[in-house]
Amino acid sequence: MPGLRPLTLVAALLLAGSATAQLVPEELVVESLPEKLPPHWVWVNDVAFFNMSDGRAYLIDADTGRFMGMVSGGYSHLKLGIDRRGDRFVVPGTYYSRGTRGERTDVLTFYATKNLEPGSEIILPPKKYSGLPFVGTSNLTDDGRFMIIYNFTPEQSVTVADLERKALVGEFETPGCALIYPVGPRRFMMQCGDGSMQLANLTADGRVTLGGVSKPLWDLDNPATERAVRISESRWMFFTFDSDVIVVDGSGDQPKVVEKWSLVGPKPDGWRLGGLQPSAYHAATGTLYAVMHQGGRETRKDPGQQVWVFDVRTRKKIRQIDLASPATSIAVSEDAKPLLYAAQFGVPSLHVYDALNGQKLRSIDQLGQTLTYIQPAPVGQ
Amino acid sequence: MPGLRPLTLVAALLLAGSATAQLVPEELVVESLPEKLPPHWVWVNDVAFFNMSDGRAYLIDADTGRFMGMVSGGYSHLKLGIDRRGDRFVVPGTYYSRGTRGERTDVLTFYATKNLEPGSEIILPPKKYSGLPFVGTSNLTDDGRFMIIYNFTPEQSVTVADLERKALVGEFETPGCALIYPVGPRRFMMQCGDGSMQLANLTADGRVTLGGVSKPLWDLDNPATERAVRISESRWMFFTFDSDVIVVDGSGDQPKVVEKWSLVGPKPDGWRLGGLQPSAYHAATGTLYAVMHQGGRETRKDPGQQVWVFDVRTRKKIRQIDLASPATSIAVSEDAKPLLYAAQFGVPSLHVYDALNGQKLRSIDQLGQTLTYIQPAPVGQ
Amino acid sequence: MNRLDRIAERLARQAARGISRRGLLARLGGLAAAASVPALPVARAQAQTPKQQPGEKGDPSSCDYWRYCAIDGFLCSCCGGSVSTCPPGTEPSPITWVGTCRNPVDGKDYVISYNDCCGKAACGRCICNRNEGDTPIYQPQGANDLNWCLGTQSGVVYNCSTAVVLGAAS
Amino acid sequence: MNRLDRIAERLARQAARGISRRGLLARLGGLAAAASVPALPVARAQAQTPKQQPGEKGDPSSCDYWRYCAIDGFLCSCCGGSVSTCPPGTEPSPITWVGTCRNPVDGKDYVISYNDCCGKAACGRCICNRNEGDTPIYQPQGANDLNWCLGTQSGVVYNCSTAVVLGAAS
Repeated sequence: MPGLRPLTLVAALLLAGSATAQLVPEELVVESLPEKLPPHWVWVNDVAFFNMSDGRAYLIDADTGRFMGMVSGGYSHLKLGIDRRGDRFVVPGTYYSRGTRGERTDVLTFYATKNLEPGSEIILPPKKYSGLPFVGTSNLTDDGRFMIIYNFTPEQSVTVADLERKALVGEFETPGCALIYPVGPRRFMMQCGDGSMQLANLTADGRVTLGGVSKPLWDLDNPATERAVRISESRWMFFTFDSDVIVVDGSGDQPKVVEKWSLVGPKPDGWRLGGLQPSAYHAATGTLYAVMHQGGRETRKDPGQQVWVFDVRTRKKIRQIDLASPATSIAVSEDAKPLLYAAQFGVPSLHVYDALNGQKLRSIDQLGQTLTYIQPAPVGQ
Repeated sequence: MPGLRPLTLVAALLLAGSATAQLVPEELVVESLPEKLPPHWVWVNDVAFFNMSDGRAYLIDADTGRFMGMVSGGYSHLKLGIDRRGDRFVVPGTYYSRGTRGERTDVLTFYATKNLEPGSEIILPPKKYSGLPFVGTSNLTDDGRFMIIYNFTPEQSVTVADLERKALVGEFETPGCALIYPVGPRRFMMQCGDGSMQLANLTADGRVTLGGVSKPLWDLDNPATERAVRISESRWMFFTFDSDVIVVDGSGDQPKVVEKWSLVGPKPDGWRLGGLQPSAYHAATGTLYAVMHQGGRETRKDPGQQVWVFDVRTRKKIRQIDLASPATSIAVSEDAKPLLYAAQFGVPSLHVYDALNGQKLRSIDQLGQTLTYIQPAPVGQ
Repeated sequence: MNRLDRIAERLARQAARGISRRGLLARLGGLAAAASVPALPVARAQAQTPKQQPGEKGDPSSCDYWRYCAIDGFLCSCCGGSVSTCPPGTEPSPITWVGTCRNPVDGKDYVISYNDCCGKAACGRCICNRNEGDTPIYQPQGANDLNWCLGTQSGVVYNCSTAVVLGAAS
Repeated sequence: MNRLDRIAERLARQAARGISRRGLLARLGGLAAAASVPALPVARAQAQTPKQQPGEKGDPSSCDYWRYCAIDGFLCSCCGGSVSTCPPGTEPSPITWVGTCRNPVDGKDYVISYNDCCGKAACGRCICNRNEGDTPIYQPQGANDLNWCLGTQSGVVYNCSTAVVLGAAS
């Protein structure tokens, strides 16, 4: 057990008596991590917008504020594909043979949580979406078997990779539709340019076949954005420019709007949802967290300093959290004592709040340059 | 002349009369630059220490403060190898097949000043020195024919590339000696671990043969650093930890100390040379510029806010420039109306001073993250 | 407080300016506009080519400049290019997103093409994000969250963004 | 004022602290010391392994910590490692530079090995540059301006620096 040698030495030292103690030679070792992500650990994506070929994600223990490790993601990497068991994940990244030019290689890299070492790779078609990472730009199927990645070249398609066989399944065209919103073990929805949504199914071996398409689900003058949040196996909550809520269910023959309400009510007084990852959902309690600010439509990506907390069953605002500093991204841990995570693009800090009472617990500073997507540990599987 | 199309349109617009003018469609074009670097243009290296795979160098017109363009340099690229004619340069860089891991490729990339487009490449042995770029970590021969690069693996060697044939000449071992200080058309000196210096000669086709070696030229308790400055074809000025000046000539059978004096005199009062590129030499006037601060030996890399100006013939301090902000790197333009350039590692600004009267002329801000080596345009050839 | 707070402050200030000074301009008609975006020809300019037309005013290196109403990125005007030129050694993206901005000099709306310049790393200067009338990424023709370098030979590496007048919007 | 000014301020503060609080420790005897640097064996640690010995005090995530007298880089203690452990997924450099630092608890000088941890990009946290007794790069055994990741399988990419006690200097 070479890793314990320092402990043994320390014990010997204690026996010798500290008054005459001299420091003893140490052995340099590499840290290891738990097999699975603990509930209050969280991954934070840094696209390094000023130095994009050096994208990375940071792993934080939000209970202690400790920085636990990182992965390098390449140019414009997307969010991590974290298996629901929390023991492994894949990173979709792009590399160039000469850093910022030359031959492009898109690749999915496997990592184990316990050691964060890059493992196997699946080479992808060099078409991966490049831009800010959103919830729908790539997603695992719920069982972790397939990774589905949105491509934009500007032809739109999706790439499917089989994580069990560690092989590419293929690239599949989409009919003018974008992004991936899983709504079942082998099914996902896409958003289309005319405001409709498209269903797609995966065969047992991961090939994509198109399913039903809805009529336009929102007014193109006040459309739903791509900054959505999943609220059940088959349902996603979308938000329009004017902070209307549109819940779409994908379990039927075609995507269907099952709920429509407003975060800001009939008298919004300028209040608006805003940010890059502006909402979070705590499934166990049916609670929605939404980053709010006051401003016109053109501010819909701007940071907010209030988090409005809604009971999604009653559609009522039940609490409000006043953040210590503005946020463009929030997330909530999945456990029964949830933490609220908040970050602002361009500010290298992750802030941790008690999600139930809104109290600020701590900040983790010196986190890169441009934080985007926050991914809490999966819990309960 | 497609590049002139906007001008033609503007002319048409003027004829139409501005009162009723409507903006006209434009054509997107790519900027070009002069064939040769004007005397007051300057390259500034940014190793991007927080995101090192995205190293770059910025080209600044110091007369206007305009940012003229940039080149990407890869991981831990060294200073540019700028041909004395100012019309072309090579960039020694390192790339990994997976950004921060995978297969390493060291490569010399050719650029023309007029378009800053990456051109031909010479693949190098993957052994290039990685660390802060200093004056001696790579150098062109004075005629621009050969590029000589210091390797450290930790075995020490040099790589020679033939820029005329656009081919690698080879890798050549050095006897425990480091860095490259050219002292003639086909000759350079190296600093060795025991304080001696080693001569090396290049054959007509660029192969390295070792020449004479000196006895130790400085006390290892107060050694000359690698932050040196060239003061003639065959002479380099080195500075010790305690700011002694040691001028070494490499024109003879072995390197020889030809001058020894002190920047700080018999009563230094704590004054010390400091920084990463702490001195600059203006050849036409025989003037030395040295960044000075007060502190112990352990501060020899720290920034200074005073530039002491010496006449190297009389060894007298003739002026002092009080910088507006501290500097770790300085350089002086080579022309008859010299500008003093100053930057501090970790501060994204290049400051421009009149080198003759010390007046601050302008600052160029938002320049990356960690500026290191400053390279003024070559003048007069 | 941390090292990038100033960026955030600048972003916030810029956003605040955008809110206070500008009304929301009419959004482009989606796909129709996309169809009108030309694959731009690429030529060479001398650095001294005039970069503004006579019928406009303002500082093209400021995020407030009228053409930037739906831009997101580093201004080429600060990066060795201009509103209508890419920095030396970069490659313009032939396709891109467009916005509609009102020229305060003549009070008219113009369609602006925000072509990215590509093939060198991020310029890092004059970051500017304004979102007047931009669209979600599933309507890419007006979406500024996408990296539009995708259509270039040199790949998707993004250096800076231009703001080229395509024509009057009316 | 610009976005990285704060880094510079921090660097300057750290440098100032180094000047005021510490005398210049005796420099190592060059090549002899280099010969004594072992090729360190690599093993696995649990994150809760004690990271300090009983005979020392101070905060290993602070640049002021006694072991860091000749360090240059990001402190592994802030990066998922510690003074004697590399962050998960990184590879320790088997060779490196050494310094001699005085432990304020026992007043003794110790040889400290500043092994780099490699194979992931720069951690970017707790940057720390102190230069008590370091050497020019042509005397590499004591030189902190070199990237010591060169000896690893994963290549030269630098993540952070440790400060491992090799033994008493006397």
